[in-house]
Amino acid sequence: MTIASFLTQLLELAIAVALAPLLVGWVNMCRAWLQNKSAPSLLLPYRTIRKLFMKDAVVAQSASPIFRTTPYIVFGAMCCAAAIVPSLATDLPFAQAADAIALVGLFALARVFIALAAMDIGTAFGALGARREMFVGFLAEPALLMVLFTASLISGSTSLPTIVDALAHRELAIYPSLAFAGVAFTMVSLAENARIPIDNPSTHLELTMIHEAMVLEYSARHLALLEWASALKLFNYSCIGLALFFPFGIAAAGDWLALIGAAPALIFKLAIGGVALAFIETLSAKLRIFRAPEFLGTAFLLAVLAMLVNLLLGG
Amino acid sequence: MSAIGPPVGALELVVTIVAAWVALGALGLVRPHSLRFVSRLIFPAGACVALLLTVIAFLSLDAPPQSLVMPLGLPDLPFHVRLDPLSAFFLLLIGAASFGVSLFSAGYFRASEGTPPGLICFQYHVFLAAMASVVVADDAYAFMVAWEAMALASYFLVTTEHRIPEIRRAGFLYLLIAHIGAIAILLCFGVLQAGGDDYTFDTMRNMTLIGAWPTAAYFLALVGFGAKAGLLPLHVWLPEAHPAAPSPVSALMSGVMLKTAIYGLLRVTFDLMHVQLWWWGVVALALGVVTALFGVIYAAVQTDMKRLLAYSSVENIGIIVAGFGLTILFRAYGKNLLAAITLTAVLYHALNHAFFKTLLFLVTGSVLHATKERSLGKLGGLIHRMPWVAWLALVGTLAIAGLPPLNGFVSEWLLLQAFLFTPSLPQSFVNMLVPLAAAGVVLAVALAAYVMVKFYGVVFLGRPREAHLAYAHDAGRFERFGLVWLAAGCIALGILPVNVIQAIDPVNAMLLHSSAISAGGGNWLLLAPINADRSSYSPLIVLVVIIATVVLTMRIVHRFYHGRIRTAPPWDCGFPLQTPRMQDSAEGFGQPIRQVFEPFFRIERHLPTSFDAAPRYFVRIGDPFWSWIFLPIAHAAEFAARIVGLIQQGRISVYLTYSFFTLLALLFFVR
Amino acid sequence: MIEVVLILTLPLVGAAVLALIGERDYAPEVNVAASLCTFVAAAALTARVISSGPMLVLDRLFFVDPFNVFLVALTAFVGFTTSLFSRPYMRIERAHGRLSTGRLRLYHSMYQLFNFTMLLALLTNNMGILWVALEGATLATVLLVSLYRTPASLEAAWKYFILCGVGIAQALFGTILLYFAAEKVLGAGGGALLWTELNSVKGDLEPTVLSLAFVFLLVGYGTKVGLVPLHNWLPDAHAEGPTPVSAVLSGLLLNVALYAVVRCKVLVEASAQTSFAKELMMGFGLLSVVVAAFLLSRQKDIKRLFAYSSIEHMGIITFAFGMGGPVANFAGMLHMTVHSLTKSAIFFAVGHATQKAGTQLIDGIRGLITLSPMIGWALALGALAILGMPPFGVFASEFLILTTAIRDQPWATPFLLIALGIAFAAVFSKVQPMVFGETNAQRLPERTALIPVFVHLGLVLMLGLWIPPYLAEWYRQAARLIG
Amino acid sequence: MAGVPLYAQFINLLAAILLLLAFAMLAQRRVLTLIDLFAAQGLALAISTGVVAYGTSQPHLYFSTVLTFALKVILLPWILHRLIRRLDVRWEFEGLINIPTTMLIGIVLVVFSFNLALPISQLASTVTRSTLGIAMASVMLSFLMMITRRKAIPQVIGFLAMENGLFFAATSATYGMPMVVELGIALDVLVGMLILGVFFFQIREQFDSLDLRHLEKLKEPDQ
Repeated sequence: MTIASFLTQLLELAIAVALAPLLVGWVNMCRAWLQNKSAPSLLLPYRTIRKLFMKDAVVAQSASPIFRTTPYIVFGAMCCAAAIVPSLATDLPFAQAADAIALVGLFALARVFIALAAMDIGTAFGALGARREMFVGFLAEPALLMVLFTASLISGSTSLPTIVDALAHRELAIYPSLAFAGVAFTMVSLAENARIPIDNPSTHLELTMIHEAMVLEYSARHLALLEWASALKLFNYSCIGLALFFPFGIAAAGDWLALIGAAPALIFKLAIGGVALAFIETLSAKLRIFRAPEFLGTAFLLAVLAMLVNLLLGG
Repeated sequence: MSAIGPPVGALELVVTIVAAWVALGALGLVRPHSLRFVSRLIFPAGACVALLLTVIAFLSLDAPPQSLVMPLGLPDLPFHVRLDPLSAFFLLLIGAASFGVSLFSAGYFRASEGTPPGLICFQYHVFLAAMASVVVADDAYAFMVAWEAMALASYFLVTTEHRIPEIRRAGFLYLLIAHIGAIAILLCFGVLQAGGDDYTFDTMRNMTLIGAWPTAAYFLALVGFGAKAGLLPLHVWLPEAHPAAPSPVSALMSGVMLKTAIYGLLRVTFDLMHVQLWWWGVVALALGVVTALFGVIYAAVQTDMKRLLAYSSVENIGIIVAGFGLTILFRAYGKNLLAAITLTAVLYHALNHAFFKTLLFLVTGSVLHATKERSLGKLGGLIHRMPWVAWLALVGTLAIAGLPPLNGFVSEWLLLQAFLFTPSLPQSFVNMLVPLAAAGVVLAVALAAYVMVKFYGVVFLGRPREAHLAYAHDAGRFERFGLVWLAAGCIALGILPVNVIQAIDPVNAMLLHSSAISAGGGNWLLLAPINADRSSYSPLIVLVVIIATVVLTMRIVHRFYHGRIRTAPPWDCGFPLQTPRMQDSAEGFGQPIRQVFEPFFRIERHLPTSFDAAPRYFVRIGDPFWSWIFLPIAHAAEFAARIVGLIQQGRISVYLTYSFFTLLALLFFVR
Repeated sequence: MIEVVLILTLPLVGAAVLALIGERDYAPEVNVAASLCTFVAAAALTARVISSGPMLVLDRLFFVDPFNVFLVALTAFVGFTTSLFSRPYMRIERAHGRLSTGRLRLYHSMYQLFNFTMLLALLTNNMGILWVALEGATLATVLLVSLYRTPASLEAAWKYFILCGVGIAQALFGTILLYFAAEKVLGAGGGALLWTELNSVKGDLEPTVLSLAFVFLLVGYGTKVGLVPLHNWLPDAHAEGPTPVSAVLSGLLLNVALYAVVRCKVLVEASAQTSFAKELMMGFGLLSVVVAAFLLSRQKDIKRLFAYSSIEHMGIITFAFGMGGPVANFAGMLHMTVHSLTKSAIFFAVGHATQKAGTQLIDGIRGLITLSPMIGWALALGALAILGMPPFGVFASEFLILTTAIRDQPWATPFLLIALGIAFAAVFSKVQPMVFGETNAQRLPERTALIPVFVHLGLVLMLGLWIPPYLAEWYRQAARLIG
Repeated sequence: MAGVPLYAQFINLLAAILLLLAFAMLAQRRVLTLIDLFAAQGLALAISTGVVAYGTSQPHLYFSTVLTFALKVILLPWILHRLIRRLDVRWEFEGLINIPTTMLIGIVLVVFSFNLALPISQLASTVTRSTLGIAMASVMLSFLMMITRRKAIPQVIGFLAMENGLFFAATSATYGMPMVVELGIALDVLVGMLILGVFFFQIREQFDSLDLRHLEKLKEPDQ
């Protein structure tokens, strides 16, 4: 790999890490607007993270090393994921090391660790959260994988840059299967990012919370890292979505000018995506936890259907 | 390894090793009741032998086949043995896994209520020897003898604690199904032999079956080996027998013995037969996926840690068999390269499962010793009491959950890649069908993560659910060695896939006359089955990057902020009274799955009502296949027996009438 | 020549001596000695036959070929080991007061007589004498079966006598028909019943007569083999007689009767060019296997259990001989050998087990392995061996039979599969609790004799892993003989 | 029957008598009469053997004539009578099936065994070939008799009558088996009879009756 592509890789990673909290802020802002509330500052997430880093960490007596290492591992996994997903450019040397399946694997890794950490303290809440998280995960993961499979069947590859290349820089073709995949993906990413209708990030109501229940015991820098990680997760998912369904503007290998143009394109797309997410969250209501399988099951079936459609209509 | 080349007379060495194992076992009979003799001397020795076997097998992986004729066996059919890549691979698997298990056993076995240690040692080593002989046997008779010896030895090991009725029942069920399966295998060989002049595998290779015979052979094999592998619906013995056995034995049975069934399937389907029909593959694929889903769903709701692992074995076998079916599919359509990749995935997963499942079963053994508890509902918080076991178990857990960069992920990655190649198949029906199978496999894998989080979290994390867990002790020296070896195996297999695949490749060359790495655009670092830009994976890089980020973050955080930490009691949400019993029980953790898959379970459940004097909650999850298949069969047999019993009703004149009418009937028949 | 005479005279002398000295308490040793001498003579005979081929002695009256010599050796051997076993067994029985010394006298002399009749049946060249000897065997064993004089044993003996008597009468009629057919070819007089003669002219014997004769012979000797539905005497006789007698009954007598059937089958098959003899034997064999397998699952009495297992195995052997051909015949003879070794070993173990538990009821026998591991293991291993578990020899023969069957007679294999499966489930589910678990057995006055058990099991194990070349050669010759 | 030598006709006559007696035994209720009938059958058998011996001039058959006479006409009936007296069982007995039905079945059997034996008799070299069918018929009839009797002694008599049939087949249809065989057979029959005698006493002292209904305990337990 050339030094240039290596730089691209680092640049993209840096942008992801840097912009992730901004996206969260933006989404919250939009949601506040849509709900006629006075919006919090766009930079609030940064402030929160900084504040948390300042604090002294409090750790339960019954915590094991797993509990304390988990935030770093989750954060690391998310960074890797960010390095795989082509948001700006498609020549990502690291993407060679981990393709779409590995990406899902990385998400799973993060999920498992955070769930284990939640169980580590041994409170009712932690276990409850872990259970629900894994429960959501076991349907969401396959669905996501199926979506990626659909894309990779179209492009004949499982490495994301290649997929994006195939989708973005070929002559324009209509892929009916991608419609199904798109719907499925949206549903999955809602679930995976602890969004309404599966989870509600802005509440600590025992009966409904999933993600919050798991991180209940965390404080200070650990919590900060976890928040940042989940912001990164949202960012990654959005980037995956954009890369698969709106791949326009992503720079091809070694195309510096395009790279210059890619950044604003990305930000624009993300902004739109944020608004869309806010819309969905505002318009839909939180589901009971046992409605979740139906929701995700639908997503899974849609994704499978997408594959079948792809094979039927030849993509 | 090809540089070194196979040791001269590798096969002789293997045979010697088998003999050595038997001899060691017999040595145990000399002083059957002396535990120290057995555990300090014989088990370590057996472990060394296992290590030797591993090395030999590894060296002869890409050696040309060697064969020998033993001075034993039937007159026209002396025992033939053969060492080719396929058997070398499985020898490697057996040796590597049993090395760890033997080391562990050296520290594990105590003087038990049932079988004396010397006898256990004998049965144990005969079991190992039998498994090794199964994979080197080169004629039907030797194979069957080894196969059934394996079943017998393991049966006696399962019934070590024979005073407990459930264990006796489990052993009986196991041996019964094993025996029926063996008869099926035997008949399969009868078909393959096709009236040739003897029963050597060479004869079978040279026979060309015609008409329905190949199909008959394939399905007899599927039934026979499926019964041993725990394929639906013949899996029922597995969750009974594995928990019943002492943990090292469960480890061997689940980690190694099941693989001999896979070996048999491969040997019969790809080596002894020349034709493979595409719909065989479809059948195996469907069976595999269903088995995998069934296994993992049931694992999710288990409350006994060994049963949970047993069901997870069912799941892994299902995945392996699904891959096997896919291989047949590709092979039948002449896509040998793809078949090779799939087969690699199959073998790789078999190897992985041998490592992590063995590891986890041994872990349950240590936990069992430390706490005398098998029920997940009574464990918890052991990571504080037994850190060695806990951390090594974590490796196994992550591996079996299929997470990068450990080994479970690699094989599943390969398998999914293989699934993605199906569009190149000519038949649209299969094209429609395979994605569904892929979806099923993915679902099973995702659920496996759920199961393993449940397992690890409930056993090792949280707070001890019982007071006496406070006295749990960590594993002993030998046990640690065994566990470390297996965990190291999981990691190595995880981060060095390219080398492993190169090592496995001779098997492809032998069975499919094709190679999985020939077309690959990868290098030592990068695993790329077809070419790098189609799909590639490099766990080493992933691992490095993750570690780098983690370390970096830690450094930065501690550098720019501070590392101050206070410990405090967990947040009680305003309920001052918090007892460990308030944590999620195993049932609780499995409850969502139970809710979702309600219709697939036979649940008997007793919920306490508010009027109960002594409220207790109780749920038992039964295996539906009992009532669907096995009980009906049993009842039918009973009924038939009762009818037949009427013959024998005591009156001599009736008996005379029988003879009389037999005579008349025959006389009538001859004229 | 001299060996033949010895083999036949020694048991007779033994019987006479034992009849005289019955009361003395060294009678068992005498019994052992007589059997041992017989065995030695038989060994010498086999050695000679192997070295210098088949032979006719005493003006064609006796005929020794590989087929019957291996049965002779087997019979003498098992007779010897059984006498070894019956020494302590019978002493214990007397100590328990189930037998008087007078009965012991009867037992010993009849035991020798029984051996004599079987050896005679095997050695004779004359189909008539064969019949006489088998009838004699019935008579001798009837008294042994009713040895305890309990109502049950009397009933068993009575059924045994009547059923086998009637059956054997049919066999006589068959023999007469055989003679009737033979005399036209060979002329009247002694020659016409000599098997060698018949064998030499079997091609030109009258087919219709012979097929008719075969029916009678099959029904007749088949009754003694215990083929369903002529088997009804067998379980009763096995269950009610003293255990050594059960051992020799299913270990030896059934073999001898089957030997007679096979001899006749050879003649008939050659003369009547149809395959109906094969079909009859295969049919009877399968029927016996299946019915016995189902009946196995209903047994409450351990000796009855193994009696039915004998029926099952006789069925298997009959089926094998019915299929014919070198492999199947080889397998059939191998199965004869291993079955009689294993089954007698099992009965030895069962004998001591019942003595320890004080009952023959399966539910009454528990956890042998805890009190007396040797008996427990003997029973467990014996049961596994008889169920066709490798590496025991029974598996070797079943392997050959099944693999031959699925190519030659595919229609039969499902039945065999089902039957073997059910038999395994039935027997093992009953044996396991007897061997394992908590015990209720008590100690015995006399030391038990388990050497014979383990000698037998050892031999069976050996035959599963390695068949001595000369033995194999010997089987092959025999297999060729009976086509 | 022109062309057939006189002795052969005579044998056929005796054969007919034999069959008749077999029927009579089948129909007979009283045990003593049964024994006498049995003796009579034995006599007919002995005579026929003698005639065959004379007609075909086979000296060894004379011997078996004497043997038959001694055994079947004198010894066995005498033993039986003694038994009856000692055990004093002079009852009438009931068959399992009533007499007419039994007779009917018997006739069917006779027809069956005749046309079974017919093809064989065609190719017999002996002049007295037709007797084979009769012998078979009488064997069958005795078999039937054993089935239908419920008491021990009549069953045994049926057994012995069956032996008679066999003897008849042996002597007249095939001009006698080899000597040694006949001796053996005779010996077996005798010993068997003695053993049965012993048996009767044992059964008596166990069940104090010779009714076979007591001997139906051993069966498959029907749970």
